[in-house]
Amino acid sequence: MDKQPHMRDDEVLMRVRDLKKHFQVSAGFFGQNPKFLKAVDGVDLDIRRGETLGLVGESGCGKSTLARTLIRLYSPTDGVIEFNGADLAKLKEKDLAPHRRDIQMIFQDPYASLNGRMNVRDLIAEPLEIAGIGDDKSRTARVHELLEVVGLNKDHANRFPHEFSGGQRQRIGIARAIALNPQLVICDEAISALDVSIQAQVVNMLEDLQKELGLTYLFITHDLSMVKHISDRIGVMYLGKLVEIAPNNALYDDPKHPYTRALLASIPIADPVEARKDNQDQMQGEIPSPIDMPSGCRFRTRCPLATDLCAAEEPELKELADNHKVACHYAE
Amino acid sequence: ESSLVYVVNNESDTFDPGTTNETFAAPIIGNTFEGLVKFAPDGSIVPALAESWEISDDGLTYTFKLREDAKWSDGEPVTADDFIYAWTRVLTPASGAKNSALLYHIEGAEEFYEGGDAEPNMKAVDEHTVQFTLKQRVPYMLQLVAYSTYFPVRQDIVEADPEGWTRNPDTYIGTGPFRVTEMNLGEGFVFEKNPNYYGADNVKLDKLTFRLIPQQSTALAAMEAGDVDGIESVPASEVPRLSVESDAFLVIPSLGTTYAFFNPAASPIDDVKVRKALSMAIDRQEIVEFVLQSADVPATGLVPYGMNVAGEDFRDVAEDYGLGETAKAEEAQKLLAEAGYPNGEGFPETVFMTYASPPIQKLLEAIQQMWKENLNIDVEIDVSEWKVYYPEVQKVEYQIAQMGWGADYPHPMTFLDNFVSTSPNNLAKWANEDYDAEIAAAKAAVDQSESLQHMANAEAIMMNDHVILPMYHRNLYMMMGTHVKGFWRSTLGVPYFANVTIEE
Amino acid sequence: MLNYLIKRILMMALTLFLIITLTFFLMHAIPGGPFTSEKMLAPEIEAALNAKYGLDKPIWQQYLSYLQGIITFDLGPSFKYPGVRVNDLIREGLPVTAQTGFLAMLCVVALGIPLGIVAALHQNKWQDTTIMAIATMGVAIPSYVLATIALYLFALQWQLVPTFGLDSWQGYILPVLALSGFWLSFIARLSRSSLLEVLGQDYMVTARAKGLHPQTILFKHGMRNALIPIVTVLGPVVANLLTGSFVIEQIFALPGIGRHFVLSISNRDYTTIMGITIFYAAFLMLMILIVDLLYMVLDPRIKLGEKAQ
Amino acid sequence: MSSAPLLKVDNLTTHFHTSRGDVQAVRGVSFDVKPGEILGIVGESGSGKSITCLSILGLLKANGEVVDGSADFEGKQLTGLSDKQLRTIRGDDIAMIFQDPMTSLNPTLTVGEQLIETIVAHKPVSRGEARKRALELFELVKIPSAASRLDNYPHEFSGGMRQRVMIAMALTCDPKLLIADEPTTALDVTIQRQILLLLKDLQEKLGMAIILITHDLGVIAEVADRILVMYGGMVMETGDVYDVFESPQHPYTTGLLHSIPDVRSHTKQRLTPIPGSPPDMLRPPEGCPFAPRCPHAIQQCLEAMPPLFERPNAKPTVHEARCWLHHEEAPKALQSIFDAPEVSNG
Amino acid sequence: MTDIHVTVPKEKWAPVDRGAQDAEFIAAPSLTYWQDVRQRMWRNKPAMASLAFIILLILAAIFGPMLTHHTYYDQDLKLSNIPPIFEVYKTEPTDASAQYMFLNSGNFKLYEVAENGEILGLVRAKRKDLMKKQHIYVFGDAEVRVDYSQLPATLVDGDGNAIESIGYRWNQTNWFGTDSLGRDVLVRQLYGARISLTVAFVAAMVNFFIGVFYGGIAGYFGGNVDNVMMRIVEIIATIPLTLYVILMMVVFQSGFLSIIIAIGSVFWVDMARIVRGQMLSLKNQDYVAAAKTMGASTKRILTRHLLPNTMGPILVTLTLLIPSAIFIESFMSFIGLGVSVPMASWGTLTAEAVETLRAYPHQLFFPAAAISLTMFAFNFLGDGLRDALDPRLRK
Ligand SMILES: Nc1ncnc2c1ncn2[C@@H]1O[C@H](COP(=O)(O)OP(=O)(O)OP(=O)(O)O)[C@@H](O)[C@H]1O
Ligand SMILES: Nc1ncnc2c1ncn2[C@@H]1O[C@H](COP(=O)(O)OP(=O)(O)OP(=O)(O)O)[C@@H](O)[C@H]1O
Ligand SMILES: [Mg+2]
Ligand SMILES: [Mg+2]
Repeated sequence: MDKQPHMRDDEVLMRVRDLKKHFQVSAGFFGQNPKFLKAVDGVDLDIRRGETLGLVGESGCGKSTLARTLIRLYSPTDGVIEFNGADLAKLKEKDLAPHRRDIQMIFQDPYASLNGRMNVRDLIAEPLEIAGIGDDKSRTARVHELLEVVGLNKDHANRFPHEFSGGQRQRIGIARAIALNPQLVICDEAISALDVSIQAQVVNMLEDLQKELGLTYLFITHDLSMVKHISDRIGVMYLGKLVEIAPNNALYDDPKHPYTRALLASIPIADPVEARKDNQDQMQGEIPSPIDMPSGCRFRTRCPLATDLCAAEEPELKELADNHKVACHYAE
Repeated sequence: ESSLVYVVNNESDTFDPGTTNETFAAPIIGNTFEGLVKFAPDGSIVPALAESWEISDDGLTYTFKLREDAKWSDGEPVTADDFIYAWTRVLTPASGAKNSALLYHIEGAEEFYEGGDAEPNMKAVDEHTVQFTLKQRVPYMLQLVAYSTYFPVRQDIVEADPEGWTRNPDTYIGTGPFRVTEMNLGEGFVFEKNPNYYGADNVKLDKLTFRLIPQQSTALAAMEAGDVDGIESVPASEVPRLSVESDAFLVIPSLGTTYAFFNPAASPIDDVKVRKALSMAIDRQEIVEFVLQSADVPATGLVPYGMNVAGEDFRDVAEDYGLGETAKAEEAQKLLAEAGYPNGEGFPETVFMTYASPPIQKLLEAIQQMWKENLNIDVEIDVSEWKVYYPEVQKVEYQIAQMGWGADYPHPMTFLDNFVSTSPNNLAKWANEDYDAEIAAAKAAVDQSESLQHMANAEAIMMNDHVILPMYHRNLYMMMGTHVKGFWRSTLGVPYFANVTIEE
Repeated sequence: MLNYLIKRILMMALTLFLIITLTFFLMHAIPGGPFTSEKMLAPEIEAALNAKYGLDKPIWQQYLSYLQGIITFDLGPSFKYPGVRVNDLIREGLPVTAQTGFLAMLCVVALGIPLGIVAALHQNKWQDTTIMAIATMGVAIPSYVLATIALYLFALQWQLVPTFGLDSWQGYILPVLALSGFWLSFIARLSRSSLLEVLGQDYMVTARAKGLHPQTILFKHGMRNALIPIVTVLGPVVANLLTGSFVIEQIFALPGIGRHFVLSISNRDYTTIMGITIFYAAFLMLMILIVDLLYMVLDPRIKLGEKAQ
Repeated sequence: MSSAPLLKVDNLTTHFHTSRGDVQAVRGVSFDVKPGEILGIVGESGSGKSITCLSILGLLKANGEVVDGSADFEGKQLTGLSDKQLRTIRGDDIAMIFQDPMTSLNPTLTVGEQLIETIVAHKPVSRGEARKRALELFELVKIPSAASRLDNYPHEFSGGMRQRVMIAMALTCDPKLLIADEPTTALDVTIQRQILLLLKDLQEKLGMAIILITHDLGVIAEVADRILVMYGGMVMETGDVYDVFESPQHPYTTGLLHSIPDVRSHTKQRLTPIPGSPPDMLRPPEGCPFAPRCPHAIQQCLEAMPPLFERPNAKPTVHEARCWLHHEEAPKALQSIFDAPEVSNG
Repeated sequence: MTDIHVTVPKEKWAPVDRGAQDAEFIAAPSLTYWQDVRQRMWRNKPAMASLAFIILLILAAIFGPMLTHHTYYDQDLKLSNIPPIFEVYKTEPTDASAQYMFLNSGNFKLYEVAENGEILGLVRAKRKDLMKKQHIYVFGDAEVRVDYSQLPATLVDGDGNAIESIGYRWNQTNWFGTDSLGRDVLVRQLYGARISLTVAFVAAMVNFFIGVFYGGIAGYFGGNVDNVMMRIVEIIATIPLTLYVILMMVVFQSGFLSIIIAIGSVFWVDMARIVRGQMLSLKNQDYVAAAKTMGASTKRILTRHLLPNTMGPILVTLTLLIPSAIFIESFMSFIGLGVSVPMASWGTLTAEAVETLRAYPHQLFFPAAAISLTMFAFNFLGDGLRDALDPRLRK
């Protein structure tokens, strides 16, 4: 199935430019030698209306930070987040409010993101309440509907987060995020805690919603099979930067960045026979620290292709093929 | 070594005999200082630093001869100049003396205080002779001279540190039987026998401790636990028990009267009939027996019992002005009806002001109820903090205000003088020429019984106008272990330890 | 951090100034003056006294000259006790108050927190019920009642302790108990409730799964996280206890500064009111600053002085 | 594989008491783990996997209770032990990696401290040595610039890094049994691979046994020796990993395997989840818990709980499945569903 | 363990009839959190008993005094300081005069009572023999002496033989005894409840509505907002309360109103500090972030997310600050800044009774018990509420 036709460039829902989020990590008591952890360090990204943009990358490379910055849970160190004609990066807290309901996020840590004092009904009804949709009764009805959608049932509505298993909690988070039919849903490892059949259910549901309501997803995950399945385009992050972004098939068929290649080579396959054929070569080298970034290309310390050029110069994200951008000096 | 611990309940602001007007200072000053004369346990005036004195025939000039062995506690001799210095100091506004008015009897003293050219008529005739002249006859002058304002202080010491000299045992030099060895703010005093005291041989106590225990119940517990030898006062609620139970319990008549002022200018009590009715309608007997639960004495007049003039108790001469120990409800009702409030009807709103003091509040509650029952009138009680209350009373912004008076010297005049029209303590701003005249006559009278009669007349004038509502005459309730002998406490409340011996 | 501290200290100075100003004018606004005593003073004598202490000057002049004194840490002479400076009053009373206060503080911490812990660990069992019942009594019965009853029983009936004063170590027992009673109960209850909250957290399960010693689990993982409300309360309590209690000092006849605090107001002893208020305020603010710094130690996510991320 | 089992769980039954009634989270689960074996547990989310493990270690929340059954570790009856006795086993002989790393780490202690205390609790080493060991472990789990990260707080870590801290913590004492509850969900595939290899390595070198709970069938396929499929608080199927993947003997297992998307496919197909929703464990169905969603269910499935039927098997490992269709009287037509994948594969 | 030998009836091999399945599933109605809390609260017996107690107390304070002929101000000085329980002695005079009596050990007075414990009046002594330490009373031909030569005092007849006691009786006239002015302690206490409960109510309200929100806002916003707000708290906490109570007394001319306003205006600072401390730590939680992304207003985040999670400390503080408020009121009354006599609050009743503790302990017992019981009730209620609000603590 080719989705290209409905992906028009002018339909960019969120345009991110040179976004940076640095955390100050060590500063002595007297504030001397502050160090910064560059969790997100200059990300350019266009999220198009109605698409599903997958985002993969090494653990700790800044995906969650990017997501949290996009919804302004963190105030960006620098950069532009254009959304619906406003630059979210610059807005004050109170001016952000009208945009909040249009962007929803499913958190990586389901339990921590659920208020333990609220029961499921209230948790899921909350966005509805905030938006002032319906009355108590109709909201309850909608909650039941949503519970059904994410594979829970009405009876769960009276329970509290601590009474659920990890996967069930995640589903509550999902139900809550989609309750309002937001324009953009950021799914931070939204389905990794679910078992595969529920994953399939949820993914189908997300796709249905997208079709019906034209939702846009930013889908962060480590599950490369799922991300391939669900995404239209996939971005690959490495140490705070986007290193490659391409339509899903293009990326899987022709990964241009050495990191992407290493990643794809490590996909586990649900077949013991094939899985144990030890054919993958492991990536070598130290994983660099986001505090003391290597000069030039960030990946060069672990890259089989690295040369002096890589140490000297940081590669730009350039479009090599149609819609396929890579940040590597040696990609073609 | 014999020692004694005595509990006091209040800390005095200052122990400077010349400047203080506080009763709380009396125990300390009374045992570390002596003046020219002093009281004997029977109330008579006996020589102290002065071995003899003379009063001129017109009763105006007093000449005291100091004893040769009168010494300060640091061994320096007491001289006539010490007295003149002390008195001059009291008459100097900058000293902050609060009882300067007690010296105004001396000719020129008041003018001197106010900054005039006049010199007070007092002098050191020689090293051992002090003399002053009064502007008018004062029958109770010797009692006044026994009061601390007339005590000598040491010029060199005082001038070295005019405020601080009383705060340091080394500079707190007195003339009395004891001298201070330790002073602890908030905790108390320790004294030792003053070896330079002229009567040191008779002082048996080596160590005397005044311990400050503000809480009466704690003091009583300390007494009963045997931790202390004597306590200054006992909680009122314990009086009935202690009076039957304890041999250490002492009742000391004290020259004090508790009364309330009627503001004679405030409606509805501007009518003397109302005032009298109110005064008659309370049952003083019940108050004493049930409210105070004490041995206090129901009061029908201003001057308390125990004020002897010319060998007669003032109260035996004075009358009861239609007030009884028990309520005279019917007469009171009649009076009230005459005043236009039959059966209390239409009695305007009346407020009885008082200061915050639980026992006084209780007392007023009882009186409030008696008025309700006997006269069918409602009087509101308004309690406020003393410092809020007192200025209002001073401004005479009240209808009825609670007050009391304790004697400065054991003579009826300490009470009666408060009601002359010029007295600052005349808090009802009551003025009566006849009264003023009787007082003047009492002072001027050479004959003591004549003086007494004038005073009785004066009280009658005041009481028949019902300026005050007398309630009761106070007693002091204290304890002193039965092993302590020779202790006595004056009717002015000063405890004397000079003659105390401890029995094993 | 340093910036924050500097800012806080400047703020403290400003706050102290406001406190001084407000208290000063408030105090002068209420009726009565230091020389309103039982006996009426002749008007000229009162005027002389007022002149002596500068009370005849306009109020703003008094205020300015007071401020001048403050800058040199001179709290002025007491109006009530001639010859005594407020500095001396505090210096003499403080050791007594601080001693009992410190012991009471120890009691509060060393008994209150463990009792709370025991109660929390045995939630709804007899230990819990008993401790909480006592703690409830501890707050429901005011210290003066407690002190009076204790004095009567322990000092008089059984003669186990002296009736007054701090001359022997036994003398400390009742005042310290009476002083700490309320806060001890408060802290016990608070510890229990915050610990209960923490005990339900996942990381407590982790700690158990790691096979840590129960004490380590309890104190390092449990209490540390439960400590924030406790520290919040303890900070001001230290300031309170170390500046004394009128009631306790009154009942046990202790020469501390707590009595001055209350008495100075009824005496309208202006300089003493100011002096002790300033002393207390400075102490309290210092404690609160310490509490705030402790917050950051206890919970690394708390960053004061910065806006949240 | 004849050695005595390291852990033997028998008829474990765990309930949670709630105001609405008892949640029957685990219903008679039995299995054993042999030394050096990796047992993979998969199953519906909410099927009781985590609770089974927590029950074994006695770490249930206040309202949870093991109402029946036993867990036997090296001959010690874990369910009967006091907390004190369990303490010496927990973290040392049996270590656990928790599912939710954020809430399972103490937010107020540095991650380093949380590691060090575990080491110090079980090993007679100084804090300095423990710190060194902690650093090693950090490097082992591939935390970048480990040395400086030791003094960070959990909230300063990314999800995957927290998970690695949990793993490192579990490995401190080279446990005999490691219970890993979704240890790699938050890890990218390269690190996941490294971690799995690390675990396998430890298993081989130290003979460590692992209970690996995961949703990622790929992970199971890669490392597990045996597999346990859970549903509705019960074991649905258990067997050698090859057997189960090759010929699943329970409709639920089949359903699971069908739910995963295929990376290799180029066309986007709709995923095929198992229809319906899992049972409510407050009122679990009388019969087979999966029956309401099972495409092959028969009347009997709704009414009676099927026992575990042992399937004929060439290997020494037992392959069992809880499905009535394995009953000897079951019509052949119905039974044939289990052959289908075999046919297509072969 | 596998039992494969069960036989399965033939008909059971039929495929499932799908239609019937869903029907059997009847979900319990969904409750909102607060409905749930209410339900849990209802089930908490101690909390409900406490609530009932408090309601009864309030009703008693309002209506109780109407049910008796005693008033809080009516005195009978002769019947002052009578305990609620006393030992009754029986004399046998030949004429119809007093039969039963009791001796008040606090003041050595003798009262005539009815057999059931009703007080009939004070008996005046005929004579007091201070030497032998006896008070002598005469009833008709019988003579009764109070002998206090040895303590406790005893009742003896004319010949010095002890008089027979018929045991203890509950005071039927004044159930809780009388105070030092002969007023009914029970009624005074009911009136006192009005004042003390008002104070408690006001304290609770300001703590809850000012303290909690003030602290919540300071902690949540942090930064300069927090800095300024907390400095204001410091100012309020340090300026002596007595000073402004006095000032307010002058302004409002009413002690009670002044106290209420004073407590109302300053009594929330501890709460504010505690809530702020909690906020500082809680606001970093993920669920707060989640709420923010949903566009929840600050108010909502505070009220729905943060405050419920601070309920533990809030409720503990709230229940513990109530008695302090009650005692502050009594302290203020003590120095003349509180309710005007003859009105009394529990605090002033307690304070007064402490003075007479040794002589008449009953006067302390009742108000102290009233405060304690009320505090217990508040605590149980608070605990119950906390448990109800915290689903995790549920058993
Ligand atoms: N404290 C509790 N109170 C009530 N029910 C609980 C509690 N904890 C867990 N449960 C229930 O127990 C069941 C099993 O939970 P468990 O955590 O074992 O699931 P799981 O198999 O680990 O699922 P997941 O893969 O989603 O983590 C779930 O249905 C859950 O709702
Ligand atoms: N609040 C914080 N303070 C300091 N450092 C942080 C903070 N949050 C994240 N980091 C650091 O920022 C980097 C990126 O973290 P982030 O959570 O965005 O990673 P991620 O890509 O989501 O990883 P994962 O896949 O493991 O969740 C990490 O090195 C992490 O330690
Ligand atoms: Mg992440
Ligand atoms: Mg789980």
